[in-house]
Amino acid sequence: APATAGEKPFIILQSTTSTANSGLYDAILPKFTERTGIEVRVVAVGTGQAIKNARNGDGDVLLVHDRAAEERFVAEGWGVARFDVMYNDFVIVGPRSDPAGIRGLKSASAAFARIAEAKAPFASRGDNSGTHKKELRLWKAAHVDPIAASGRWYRETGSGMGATLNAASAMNAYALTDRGTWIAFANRGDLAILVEGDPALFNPYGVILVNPARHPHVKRREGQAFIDWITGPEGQAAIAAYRLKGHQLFFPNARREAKARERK
Amino acid sequence: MPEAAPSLPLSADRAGAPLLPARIGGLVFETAGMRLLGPLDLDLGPGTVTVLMGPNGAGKSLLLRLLHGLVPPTSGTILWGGAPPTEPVRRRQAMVFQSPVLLRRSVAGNIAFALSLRPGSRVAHARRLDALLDMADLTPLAHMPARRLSGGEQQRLALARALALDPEVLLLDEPTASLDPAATLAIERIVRQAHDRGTKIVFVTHDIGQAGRLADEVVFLHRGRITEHTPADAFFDRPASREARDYLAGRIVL
Amino acid sequence: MPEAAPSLPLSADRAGAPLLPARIGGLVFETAGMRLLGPLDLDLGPGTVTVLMGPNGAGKSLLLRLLHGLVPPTSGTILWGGAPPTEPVRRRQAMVFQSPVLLRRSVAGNIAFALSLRPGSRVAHARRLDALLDMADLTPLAHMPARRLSGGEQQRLALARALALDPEVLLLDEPTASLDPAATLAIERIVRQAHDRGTKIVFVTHDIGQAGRLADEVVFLHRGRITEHTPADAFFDRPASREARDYLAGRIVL
Amino acid sequence: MQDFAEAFRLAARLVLSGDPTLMEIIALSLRVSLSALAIAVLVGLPAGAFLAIARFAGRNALLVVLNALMGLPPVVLGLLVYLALSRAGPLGALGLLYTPTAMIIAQSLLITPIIAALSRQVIEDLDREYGEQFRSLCLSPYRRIAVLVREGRLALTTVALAGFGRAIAEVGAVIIVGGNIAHVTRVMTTAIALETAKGELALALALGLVLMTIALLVNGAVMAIRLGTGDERHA
Amino acid sequence: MQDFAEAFRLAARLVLSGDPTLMEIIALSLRVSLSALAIAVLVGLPAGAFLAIARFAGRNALLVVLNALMGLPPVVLGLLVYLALSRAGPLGALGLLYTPTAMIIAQSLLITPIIAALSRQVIEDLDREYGEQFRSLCLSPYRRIAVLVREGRLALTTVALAGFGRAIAEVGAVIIVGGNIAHVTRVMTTAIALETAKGELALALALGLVLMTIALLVNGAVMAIRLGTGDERHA
Ligand SMILES: Nc1ncnc2c1ncn2[C@@H]1O[C@H](COP(=O)(O)OP(=O)(O)OP(=O)(O)O)[C@@H](O)[C@H]1O
Ligand SMILES: Nc1ncnc2c1ncn2[C@@H]1O[C@H](COP(=O)(O)OP(=O)(O)OP(=O)(O)O)[C@@H](O)[C@H]1O
Ligand SMILES: [Mg+2]
Ligand SMILES: [Mg+2]
Repeated sequence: APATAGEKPFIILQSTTSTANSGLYDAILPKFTERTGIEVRVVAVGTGQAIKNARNGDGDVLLVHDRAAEERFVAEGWGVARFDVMYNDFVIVGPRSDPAGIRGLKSASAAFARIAEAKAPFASRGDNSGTHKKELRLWKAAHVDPIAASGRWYRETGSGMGATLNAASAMNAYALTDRGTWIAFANRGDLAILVEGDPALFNPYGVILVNPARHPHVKRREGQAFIDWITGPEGQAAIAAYRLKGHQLFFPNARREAKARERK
Repeated sequence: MPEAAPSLPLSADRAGAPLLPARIGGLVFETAGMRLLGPLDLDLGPGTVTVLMGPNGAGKSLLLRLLHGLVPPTSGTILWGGAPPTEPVRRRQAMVFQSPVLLRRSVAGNIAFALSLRPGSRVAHARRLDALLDMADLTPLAHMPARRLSGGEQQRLALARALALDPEVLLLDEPTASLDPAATLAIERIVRQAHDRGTKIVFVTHDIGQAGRLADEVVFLHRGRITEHTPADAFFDRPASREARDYLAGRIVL
Repeated sequence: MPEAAPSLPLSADRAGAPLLPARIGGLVFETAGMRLLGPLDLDLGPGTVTVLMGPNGAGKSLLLRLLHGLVPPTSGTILWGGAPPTEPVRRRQAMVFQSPVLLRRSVAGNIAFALSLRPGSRVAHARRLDALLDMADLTPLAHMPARRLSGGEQQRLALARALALDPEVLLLDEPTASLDPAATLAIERIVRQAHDRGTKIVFVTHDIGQAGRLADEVVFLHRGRITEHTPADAFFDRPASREARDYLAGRIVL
Repeated sequence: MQDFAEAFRLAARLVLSGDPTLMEIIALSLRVSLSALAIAVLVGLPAGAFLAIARFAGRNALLVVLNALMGLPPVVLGLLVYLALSRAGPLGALGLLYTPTAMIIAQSLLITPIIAALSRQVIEDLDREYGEQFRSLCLSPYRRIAVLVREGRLALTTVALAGFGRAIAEVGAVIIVGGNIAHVTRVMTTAIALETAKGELALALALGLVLMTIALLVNGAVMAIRLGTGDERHA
Repeated sequence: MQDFAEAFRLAARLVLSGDPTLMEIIALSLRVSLSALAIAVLVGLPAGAFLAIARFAGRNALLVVLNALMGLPPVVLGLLVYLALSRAGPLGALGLLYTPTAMIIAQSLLITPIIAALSRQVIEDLDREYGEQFRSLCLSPYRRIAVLVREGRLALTTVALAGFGRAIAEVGAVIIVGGNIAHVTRVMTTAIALETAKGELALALALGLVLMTIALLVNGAVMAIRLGTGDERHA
């Protein structure tokens, strides 16, 4: 349904907790609203839930970080097209005492192998989120089956990034986290970044307009305006300019052309 | 309590087929395999005050509740002018329970509540409320929380509430048990007046003097059975059943 | 109810300073700015049955509750053998309330509960339980849920429970109001027996005949004040106060 | 430990600063939970009263279901409401998802069984005392319920306060159907969940303190009304 | 809509398959919530009973606090317990965080006020009827409470069921102090939250159905006991 008369036009953005909790949206969305008069209502949930919500038509735009799932979303006709927006990276955090001795390793999978070897506590999100899927790929590369150790040193928290970090902090466990959440995260306890910079830790975000052909009420014009803005010079500059505690969290990487086929 | 209780203004005209005589046939009440009442046959005619007597636990209160349709009989029939005591019949009766159940409101509020269940204008109800309070000698206590009243005051309030319903049949379960002698006599007068205006009275009491003053006929109940049903004079002079004789003499009724 | 109530085996020996005489001085009870009782002076001596009479709402139940220490007086003193009615005193008294408050247990369970509050072996308690059930003529109903009893049966149970406490002072608030004539006489006998064994009795009743049978002395209460406190013979023959005369004659007491 | 101290300081600062965002969140929390409570009382109380006085086949089974519904997890209820209100769902066309209305719906559904089950017990206990008297008076079921509710008002207020507590503390359902959208559907509990996820534990606790203060004020107001009307007098 | 149908199919399949992980989760849910309930009843019921019969300065204020505590958000309580049990916290040395014990602690703390507040009301209403009789009998406060609890057992069972419902449905506190760790502290509600976050709504609903079935069984068992002991007889 179109926005009722008198109400400010708005769109619903289905997105992830990692982006929302980092404060990025608070910083950049007012600029978009100021330019277009369109308010953006962010629903921050797990990537899986965000995609499910978008499939149900409960959002106009989807902005998540699970490339394979995003492309499937578009391929199945739920989304119009996927555009790169930005990326950040994952880091491996762990106790400063580093019982598994991974500090400074260049390879994330090598670090994982050592953690497994040392049977050092590791807090996994265990929630099929983008971060969790990335983590599972790293275990695979390290030739470790962590599930076999589930409930022992391998702890699947089945929770969001923040909750998982809270758990890691309280248990002095290792964890994989996106840098944005980490920098914004206040309850670090004894944890610190131990491994970073491996290209395998690259974490791209994509933005997709929910397909109005499937969900006629989707606000195509406003949604597209948002995608145009965030992938355009102004949005990209805003992303680049966002700093938290002195760190740049997200790196814009939009290209102008669509990555996926558009469907009628 | 005023020496001569004022006669109460009646509310609407009474309507419907007469409730009397009431015919009770083969009445039995059992619970958990125990027979508490019956088998029992009884006719209640109009124009008489029927006093129900009998030892503790004989089933007097239970019989009143059955007559009023509050509990269904296990077997047998109760017919008021041909109809069983379902709502249309019960609405034309009022019962004063052995222990008063008062609402958590003021004294006046309790009577007003009963009045509100009957047709009538606001003004008529207000007038009737005053008359009833006066009758029960509760006017000075009108605004007291009803549950704070003394035992006797509560009993008077329960009676006033029943009269507020302007019933054609009044079932009274030991309504003066906690009353002082003057209040007892006043209540007896009020009951007599109601009777004179055509209200059928069924009155349970252990007070032999009171029974003598009020009763036209006595039904004597013992262990759930009627041992006699006789005109009052006969009953008090020469009771037919040994049970009633023992009862009147203050002897244990076996 | 057995013609001659069996005398109850007593539990432990009585101990402590005597509770009597009780001296009440300048007693006043007010609530919400209303004076319900007093000012009132009264001495209760040992060895007498004191009957408390007075119209409904005079304050009889309230006075009993004050004597028993259930409500604190607004002013004045109540001293039982020199001590106010706090727990040590109250524990040596028992009160039967105007409307019985029974536990949701069996008849026997209610008495057993009271017995459990007093010292004594299991066997002694069991024996006493049987005697009390017999005394109150409740043996056949021992396993009935107490709250299902008839009005009179409940009253008898409440009295049996009070006697289970083996009190030195027994405060009875219209304990026979719902009893049949035989039960009433039986209860009077039991009360007399308790008195003969040294229990101080304070008995509230509206039954003038009963008062005559039981009373050694009568305290007449009217509007919260004592209008007379006289030996029974004197009271019934020639009551000193107009209030008592009116009361006895069944006239409204103004 | 320092978290506790900081939480108190933060809470005081938040409240004293009169931060407009916080005020907005508090206002929405109260609006949602009090509306849900009102609906739950309007529906649950008569339903509970009806169950208290009615006797019919299957009543015991229904009572079991009702009592069990007190254990309905908010997340599950949130999901059910989500599926109903989702664009893909039967009521999607109403566009209610991610609005305060959706949150009110979810919370009412959540606490109605609680109000109904507890009122049922309160009123059934009362009806044991009044039942025969009321049948003697031939009260209509409607009138009978109204009177019983009035007689039991003290206990029923406590029941309502239990429902309010459940609603104001609830996060699982409102976060699913409300979406915790800033300035639109963010309430105290979802804000607390968000700050917790951010690791801002002191801030989360501070918000919790503010929430408890609100709950205290609401309960205090109810107590003041009770005492003021002298309701205890008639008890 | 298809989610509903699928949820039912999934729920049936899950239960029938006797999936060991599911059984483990169900067992832990019951263990945690029933333990918490037992503790809450052991503490909350006597506390409520005490408040019902005691009269002291500040009692009304205490009642307001108690009623308000029914609105304590589980997340806040979870945080408090987390901070206490965390390695850095005062009780960190016990190593209880992320264990079922921690979850039991959190849930007991959560429902104790509910049990206490509702019992207080039930018992106070009863005491209005019995109070003077009990004072006449010089019952010790302990005995008086014991008898009142026995007299009010029907209503108090409903109170306990409300507490059980709150506990079994609760997710906010247990997920923080338990961590929803697979095979260690994962219970039904945290599993439901997880599947929801994954977007596995049908599975989440299926788990919800299983949870409601458990709640029904528990409530049914309680009802059967009530009817069996003929408790209604004495009412
Ligand atoms: N629901 C019940 N279950 C079992 N017994 C019952 C039930 N109701 C009543 N009774 C028993 O039935 C008998 C008759 O009770 P009822 O109240 O009618 O006596 P009553 O004649 O009114 O006695 P009273 O003069 O003492 O008032 C009593 O013995 C009582 O214990
Ligand atoms: N808490 C209270 N608040 C106000 N009035 C009260 C309160 N308690 C008792 N009363 C009033 O005090 C008066 C005395 O009551 P009490 O119960 O002592 O009378 P009583 O002499 O026992 O009468 P009865 O013969 O009817 O039992 C009554 O008029 C009653 O309404
Ligand atoms: Mg009777
Ligand atoms: Mg009295």
